[in-house]
Amino acid sequence: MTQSKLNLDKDKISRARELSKQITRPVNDYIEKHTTVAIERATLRMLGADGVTADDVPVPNAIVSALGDNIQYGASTYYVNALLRKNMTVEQLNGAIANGLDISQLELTDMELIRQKAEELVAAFAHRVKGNVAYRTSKVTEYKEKENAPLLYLIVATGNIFEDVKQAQAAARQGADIIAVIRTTGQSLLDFVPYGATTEGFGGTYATQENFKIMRKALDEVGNEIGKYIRLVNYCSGLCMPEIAAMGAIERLDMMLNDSMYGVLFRDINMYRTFVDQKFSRMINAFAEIVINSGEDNYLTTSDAYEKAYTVTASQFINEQFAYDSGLPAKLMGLGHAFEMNPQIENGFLYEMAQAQMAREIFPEAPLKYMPPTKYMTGDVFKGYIMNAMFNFIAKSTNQGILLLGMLTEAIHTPFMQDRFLAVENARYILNNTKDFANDIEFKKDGIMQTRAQNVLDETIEFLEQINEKGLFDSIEQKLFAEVSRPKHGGKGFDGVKEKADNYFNPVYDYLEVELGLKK
Amino acid sequence: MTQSKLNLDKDKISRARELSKQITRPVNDYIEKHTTVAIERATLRMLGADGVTADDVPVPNAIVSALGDNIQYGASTYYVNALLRKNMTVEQLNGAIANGLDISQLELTDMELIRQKAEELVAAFAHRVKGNVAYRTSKVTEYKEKENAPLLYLIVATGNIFEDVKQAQAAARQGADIIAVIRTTGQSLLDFVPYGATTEGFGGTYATQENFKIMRKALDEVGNEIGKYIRLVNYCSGLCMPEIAAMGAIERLDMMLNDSMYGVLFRDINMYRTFVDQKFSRMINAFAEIVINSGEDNYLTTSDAYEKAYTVTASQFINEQFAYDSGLPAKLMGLGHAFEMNPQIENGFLYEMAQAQMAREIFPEAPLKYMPPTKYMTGDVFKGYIMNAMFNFIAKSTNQGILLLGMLTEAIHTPFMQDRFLAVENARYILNNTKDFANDIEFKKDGIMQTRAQNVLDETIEFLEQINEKGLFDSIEQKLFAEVSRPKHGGKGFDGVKEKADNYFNPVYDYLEVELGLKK
Amino acid sequence: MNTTNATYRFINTTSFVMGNRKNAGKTTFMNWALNQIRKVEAPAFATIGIDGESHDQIDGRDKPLIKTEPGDVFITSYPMLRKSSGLFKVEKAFQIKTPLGQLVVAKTLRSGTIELVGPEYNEQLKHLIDFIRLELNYRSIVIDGAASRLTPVSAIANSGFYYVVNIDRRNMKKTLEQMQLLSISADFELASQDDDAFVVEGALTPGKLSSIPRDCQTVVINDLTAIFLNYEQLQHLQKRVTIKVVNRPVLKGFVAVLKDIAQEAFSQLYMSKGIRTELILNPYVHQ
Amino acid sequence: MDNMIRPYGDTMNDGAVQLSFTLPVPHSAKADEAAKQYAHKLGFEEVEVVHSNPLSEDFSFFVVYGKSQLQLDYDKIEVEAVEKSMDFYEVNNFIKENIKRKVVVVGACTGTDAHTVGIDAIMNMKGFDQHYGLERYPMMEAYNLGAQVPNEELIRKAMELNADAILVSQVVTQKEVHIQNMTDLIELLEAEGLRSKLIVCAGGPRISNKLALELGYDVGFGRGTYPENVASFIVEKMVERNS
Amino acid sequence: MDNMIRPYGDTMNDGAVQLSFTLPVPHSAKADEAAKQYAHKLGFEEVEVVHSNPLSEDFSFFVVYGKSQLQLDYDKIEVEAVEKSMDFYEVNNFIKENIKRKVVVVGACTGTDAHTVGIDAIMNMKGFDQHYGLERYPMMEAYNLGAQVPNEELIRKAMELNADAILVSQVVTQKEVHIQNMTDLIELLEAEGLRSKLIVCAGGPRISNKLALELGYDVGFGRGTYPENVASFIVEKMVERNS
Ligand code: B12
Ligand code: B12
Ligand SMILES: Cc1ncc(COP(=O)(O)O)c(C=O)c1O
Ligand SMILES: Cc1ncc(COP(=O)(O)O)c(C=O)c1O
Repeated sequence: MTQSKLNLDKDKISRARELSKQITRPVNDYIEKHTTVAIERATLRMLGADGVTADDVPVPNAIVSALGDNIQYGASTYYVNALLRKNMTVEQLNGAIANGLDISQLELTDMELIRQKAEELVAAFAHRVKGNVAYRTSKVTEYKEKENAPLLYLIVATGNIFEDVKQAQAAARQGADIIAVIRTTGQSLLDFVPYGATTEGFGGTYATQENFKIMRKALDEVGNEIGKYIRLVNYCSGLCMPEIAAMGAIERLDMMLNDSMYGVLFRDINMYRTFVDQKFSRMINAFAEIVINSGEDNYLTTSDAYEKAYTVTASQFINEQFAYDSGLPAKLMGLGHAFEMNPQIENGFLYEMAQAQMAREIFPEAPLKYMPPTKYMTGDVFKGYIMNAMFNFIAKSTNQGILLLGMLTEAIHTPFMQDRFLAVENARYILNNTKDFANDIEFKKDGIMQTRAQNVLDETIEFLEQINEKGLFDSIEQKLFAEVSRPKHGGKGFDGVKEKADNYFNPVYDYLEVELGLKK
Repeated sequence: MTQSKLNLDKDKISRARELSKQITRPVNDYIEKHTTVAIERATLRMLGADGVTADDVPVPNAIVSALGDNIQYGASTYYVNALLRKNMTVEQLNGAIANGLDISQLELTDMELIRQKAEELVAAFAHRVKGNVAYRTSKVTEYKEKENAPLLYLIVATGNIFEDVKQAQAAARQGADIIAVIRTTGQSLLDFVPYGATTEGFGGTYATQENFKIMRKALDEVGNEIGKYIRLVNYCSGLCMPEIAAMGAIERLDMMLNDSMYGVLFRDINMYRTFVDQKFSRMINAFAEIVINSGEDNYLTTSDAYEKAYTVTASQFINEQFAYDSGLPAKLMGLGHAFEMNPQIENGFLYEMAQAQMAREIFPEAPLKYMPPTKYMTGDVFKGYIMNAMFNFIAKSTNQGILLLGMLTEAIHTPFMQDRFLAVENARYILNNTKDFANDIEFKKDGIMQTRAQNVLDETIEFLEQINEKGLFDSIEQKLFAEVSRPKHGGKGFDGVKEKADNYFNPVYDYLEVELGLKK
Repeated sequence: MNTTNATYRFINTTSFVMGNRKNAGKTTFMNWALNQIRKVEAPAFATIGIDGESHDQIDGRDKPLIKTEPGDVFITSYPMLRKSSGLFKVEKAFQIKTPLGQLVVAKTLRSGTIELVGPEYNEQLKHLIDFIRLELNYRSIVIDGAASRLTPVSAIANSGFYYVVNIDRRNMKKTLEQMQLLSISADFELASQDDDAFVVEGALTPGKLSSIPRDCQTVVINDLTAIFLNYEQLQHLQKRVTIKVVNRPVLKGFVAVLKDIAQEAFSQLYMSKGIRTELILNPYVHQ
Repeated sequence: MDNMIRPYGDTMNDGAVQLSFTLPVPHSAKADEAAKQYAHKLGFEEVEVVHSNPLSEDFSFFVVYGKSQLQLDYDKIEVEAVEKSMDFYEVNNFIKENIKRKVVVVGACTGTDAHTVGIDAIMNMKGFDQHYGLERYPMMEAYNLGAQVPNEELIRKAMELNADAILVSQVVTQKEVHIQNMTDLIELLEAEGLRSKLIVCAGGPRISNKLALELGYDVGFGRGTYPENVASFIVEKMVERNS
Repeated sequence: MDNMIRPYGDTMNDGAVQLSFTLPVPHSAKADEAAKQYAHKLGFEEVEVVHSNPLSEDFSFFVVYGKSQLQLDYDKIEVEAVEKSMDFYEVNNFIKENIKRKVVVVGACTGTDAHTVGIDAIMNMKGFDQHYGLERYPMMEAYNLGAQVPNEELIRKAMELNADAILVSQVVTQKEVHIQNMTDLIELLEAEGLRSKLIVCAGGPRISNKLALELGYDVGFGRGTYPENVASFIVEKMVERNS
């Protein structure tokens, strides 16, 4: 990284971090005491639960539904108990549950035996995930020099996993480093994860473990062919955050969209549910060394990017703190922001650059995820194409880590294959042509960019003070974020939150706490 | 202008200027001693000669042809003599010559009378030109704040002056500040200026006085309507440089392509002819306060822009010196350069910016004319459009004065109307969005850009030393410029150069020398 | 389908032409039906949506034009009469002002192509069709549908409908389920004065399923257009209860337009699903 | 008289058009020729494939210029006359004088569509582009239910609030979800016997008035709609219906 | 079997194409509709005028997407087989073995055309893109007359130098000047009785082999030609003529 261009006050940055700590503390207290149906299902998945019933109910859902309030003791207890009682393998038990076995009715055996068996299952899971991490690390190292910097991130979204594979392989061949398979509209509101390969979806493709596996294989194939490790992304958001994280860990996904507040603000998911879920999901991501991408860009789709820049920075601080609280290191924090200012603003380029550089300097180790213009894109694809060029320019000049490529047809349709090609061509031209510009310039002292960044930092601190005073729950209720109000007990999924009993048992959680250094 | 970003060595710049002085001195000695058929025709035009014979021979050509070697005494002598002898008005005399009167055969009257009458005619010419200058100055001042910075320069080239008017007015409405009417292919090789309005041309429209008048009127109209002074450009090059300058002065053109060596290198016009012609043409341009545009961009169409950058800078120094020698002040020197590096070059953007900034810092008062990418433009209009965006960016960030807009279809066809619109849209977005970027950044000390500029300056001096050693005539013959060799006595138009007799008489030249402070 | 059979099936009845999506082929089928009626008498016709423009405003597909012959009666708006090359007599103008103009019932005097504009909602449709049937005495009426709408069938008593489906390999499974659903729904028994029947007012939606009492045997709905369940949900419900209807619009047949599937193959598949409704294959293509 | 027009490149009626498209063929001279022939099929002459690029093993991208000889009679083009809307003040006065009570409107972005910005632009206080939203109209009660609202839920709310009008926003149009969704709402309203009691409006960047009418709505609004456009329509329609 | 293809947007055979063009009509809703109808005329469905802009009082610019239902039989596409050229060494050896003397070629950019870069790329020592130009071929004598060379002058030089082949470059194609110019040269050669004695080659970014043959040349070369392509052709043609 370069030395500071913005001359930001270190003490102010520390103050913002201090405030974020204070803001997340009461939330963490709540999180500690609760579990959710999604956490229990995710835990079951990591222990081996999988498959669907005749009515297409996933086995983890069948178990958790049957347990009802008993999940307060941890669903693992019952699943492992059933393995012991029935003397079945995991596969056999999954089959039995799929065929109607209700494991909530089995008498519990000795807790010590359950604990031992659980450790064995956790070890199998950990072994697989560590293998994934080792494989990824070796491939990334091997193919390092072929990577673009920033990494080029492209989206496929046909709805059909087999079509997605074609498009994704084409995108990789054209130069993408990262492929994201957007989820179908509305999956985030499903309180279960569908099963198997899928060929129908709107605006995206279902996230299922089988789809993960299919795309992973396809990207490994094309990657080995062109000598690159192609990273795979999915969406660890909605009502099944921890489950998606678990599936991603198992199938070697490399990145996950994963934000501590996105579900609350943009999908109207209950805030308690989201906060509890996000922590466990991030622990899993941290363990699997999956880079998370937070969703600050979304604020700017409803708020003005110039006026409300400080909400982005504030959210980055909060996301960072929640991530640390989950044992996720800075190098896995793809904190989000976006190039969303009105293109008519005089000196808009300078404000965008100041904002991007500020994120870079405040979070020096985070592989920032930079999002392209969307809001002010129009049907004028030519104008859109040069807006994307300026966006790429700033990404390179401020050393962003992950570059979500802008599409010239953003305002028109989900991308054509040629739109993606043009996006890559645009980025590669700019990245190569301006390669060392970041290191070759300095910002004028107290110039427009320095002043702008300093002002936004001041506003951020003021905003964080306000949130800290009200508390995060009330702040969200009172519309402080994204100009949207969410009632504390409203939204979707609150009934899936349960207080943990004193003897709550979650072997995966216990294991991860130690692994991630959250507990000695 | 901003303070220096490049940290160039002032002494080196002075050294380059010193060398240019030495290089142009022997050329000026030659120029002093010679006239050309074009200079004589231009002088006649400024005294009032105009019209064509039944064979479409322009009256100035008819006179000069009839005079043959006698132009060594100055054609003015004979023209003014005829006015006195025949007791005709200028219009009557032009008519008579058009109908066959041979004024070379009239006996010469008293030289003092001729001188007096000539002064009267020169005064009429000067009055008109000074009126033009005053009008332009008042309009430019009145409409100042509507101008783009840099000024946006667009080309029309339909071949038909009436179609050109439509396109030019449309371009002005879309935001152009400057309209250039490209000349038809090959006009520069005609040793006369065609007469009247024209509707046929290839790749451009004939430069005629009537066409100048038609377009001037059209641009004044649209300018007053939208509240802007629209500048008109033509090409003061080829075998009729001084004549075009004279016509431009009379019809209030605002800029002229006008280079001291372009005709030699790129149109194979004889070097002596060009050097002699360019001086008088520049004196006229200086008097009419017409901004000249030199043609350094042309080097880069045959030479590599990275390797041969120093030839551009060297030519700028030489053009500057020849301009000073013609009484043309720095504020009228639109010295040329271009964004022509291979887009594949790593850090190409930095080298382009260094080059543009260097021109800006070496010639702080000159309204530099910056030319868009052409050589590496392809049929990929999308790629071309972002190359033009980067070009516009550098133009703004280095405070260029005149921005010749790049066309996304450069590699395909002469511009469509929509291509021009897109070009303006591109420029206006970039200029507004990056408005104060130039003032908000500094270049890193001894970084890539500083080093590059310093190297190019060193190479420039080395190159100028070499030219100075050989002499400019031999340097051109020996292929030092644009990788093309021109024999000293080869090329077109050498037979139109004549040594002046001792009693050579040119009332316009005499007047301009005094007006421009070239002579006390 | 033999020719006379084809002709008489549209006489003395109101036939709706419904379908599974936009551009399924409804208007083309209506044109064909109108020509069948014209062999006997002058038809009356209308649309639920908008039909007869040369290009679909939304997706620009070529749309079938609607040609009207002297004696025909139809519903449209004033501006459409003005746009047409034909000559018409306005039988009655109604106080219904759509954004495309005021609705009228018109009679054709000189033939021409005509664009149709439908009423704003089903009650208006009933009102207009009543006028055509009772005041003008036209009895062979064809009504063109819109997108996948079905409820207008409810508005006209004793009407029947054809259901046009556009089938290709990609949507075949779904479309067949849709056809099964309709076929089953069309066969629901008429409700008697059963006491322990649970009456669902209005639409039978997934949301209302939970309001059906556990011990209930029979559920009564207005008619098949009240069903907003998918095939699976309906099957599930039928395991629990018997569904009866107050009204029974007649499903007169499925009209299948096959894209990339052989007729025989599809017919076999259709039979294998046990659907009893008559299947008409691309009549205006294959005859 | 006819007024035949053609595209204009740099000369009247030259018919010049720029195209770009992808063909599912490997990049090759044959592919370029196919692109050229395809443009010919579309009616272009003097076709130039000015650029082509492989997109993958089986796909190639082309930039093409050609000159079309087709012409269009401009006089035959018809567009719906844009009705002049009342403004904020006029709408409120109109309600006071003609309806004499507050008008209740309920809006939502329905189905799984999560794009609220469009419906917010119409309904929220702040409005859009300096045009106040319906919530600010003193003579209106506007309820914005937000996004991802199921049709049933929207209808339930509309009944509960005794709504005069329903506003539906649809932004995602992939695979025609919006058609399905919009049709479904009308069908539900008809099945519930409510359609004739409500003014039903649809909007979204790809919604045209024609589409909305065809699907049984009273009106449809596209890109760049302002709140007063909708407000005007609703109140005038209410008065018309009641007369 | 047929191999029917259509443009590909994001689904096989969706026929999606991007267009942009200008119509000579004032910017208005009617203009947008005209753009849409024009696209329909070209055979597009699902046409969307996604952007439009006034260019002046009487012209408007449009960006349009549409889906074409036309298909093309890819198997029916024919392209000239690209002949494998000899390289620098092979050409020289071929001359040594088969012609046994130096081959003389004279080239120029003719008429008022001043674009030398193309003919220089073929003829000059340095060549183009790491391919040596003809001047460097030991078994060739290459004379590059530069630009703006009148046809008569070119013929005079060719006679004087006893040329085996003439190379003509034409870059400017506005108003078909190149056709005029190229035709003129052939006519002059025929009139002078020289055509049969020379191999006459044309080249330039918009010159196709077809066009050159049509105008009476032996061959035409377009964008991206290398010197050895021309050299190969000339020497093989010479041997063929003499056999
Ligand atoms: C912002 C945005 C988002 C935000 C939404 C935030 C929010 N709270 O609204 C987020 C990031 C959440 C989002 C997510 C997605 N989006 Co989005 N999004 C956009 C974007 C950039 C801008 C839309 C916008 O706000 N426009 C501004 C408003 C003011 O305009 P408007 O909606 O047209 O509204 C006006 C009129 O249409 C009209 N109007 C609208 N509704 C109504 C209703 C009534 C009654 C009336 C009278 C008038 C009216 O009045 C308004 C004011 O004039 C567009 C691209 C673009 N530049 O257009 C993509 C876009 C709409 N999104 C798209 C898609 C596919 C998605 C996703 C499915 C995934 C993805 N590919 O990104 C997800 C899933 C969301 C879901 N479940 O629906 C596609 C839709 C493609 C299509 N045609 O089907 C677009 C076009 C992007 C693209 N090229 O892929 N998106
Ligand atoms: C450089 C250039 C110039 C330079 C020329 C310098 C020089 N000494 O050559 C200058 C600045 C002088 C110039 C001037 C003009 N130019 Co100019 N120029 C260009 C430019 C940017 C690049 C051309 C080039 O060098 N290409 C590189 C060479 C290597 O490619 P090539 O010529 O295609 O050659 C290859 C093949 O075609 C083939 N080939 C070519 N000739 C031959 C001959 C034989 C025998 C063979 C076998 C092969 C062969 O082999 C070569 C190597 O592969 C193009 C735009 C572009 N990007 O293409 C415009 C362009 C060609 N110019 C154009 C025009 C109109 C002009 C002007 C009339 C004014 C203007 N609008 O700028 C003037 C007038 C010049 C005149 N009298 O002819 C137009 C032509 C439009 C048309 N189709 O008619 C273009 C396309 C720009 C545009 N969009 O308006 N130009
Ligand atoms: C942080 C984050 N999570 C998730 C998503 C995906 O949304 P959904 O939850 O609707 O799948 C997004 C989309 O933009 C996002 O930014
Ligand atoms: C300096 C200069 N003069 C003149 C011209 C015009 O060329 P011609 O002399 O052929 O009209 C150019 C063209 O690019 C130029 O750069």
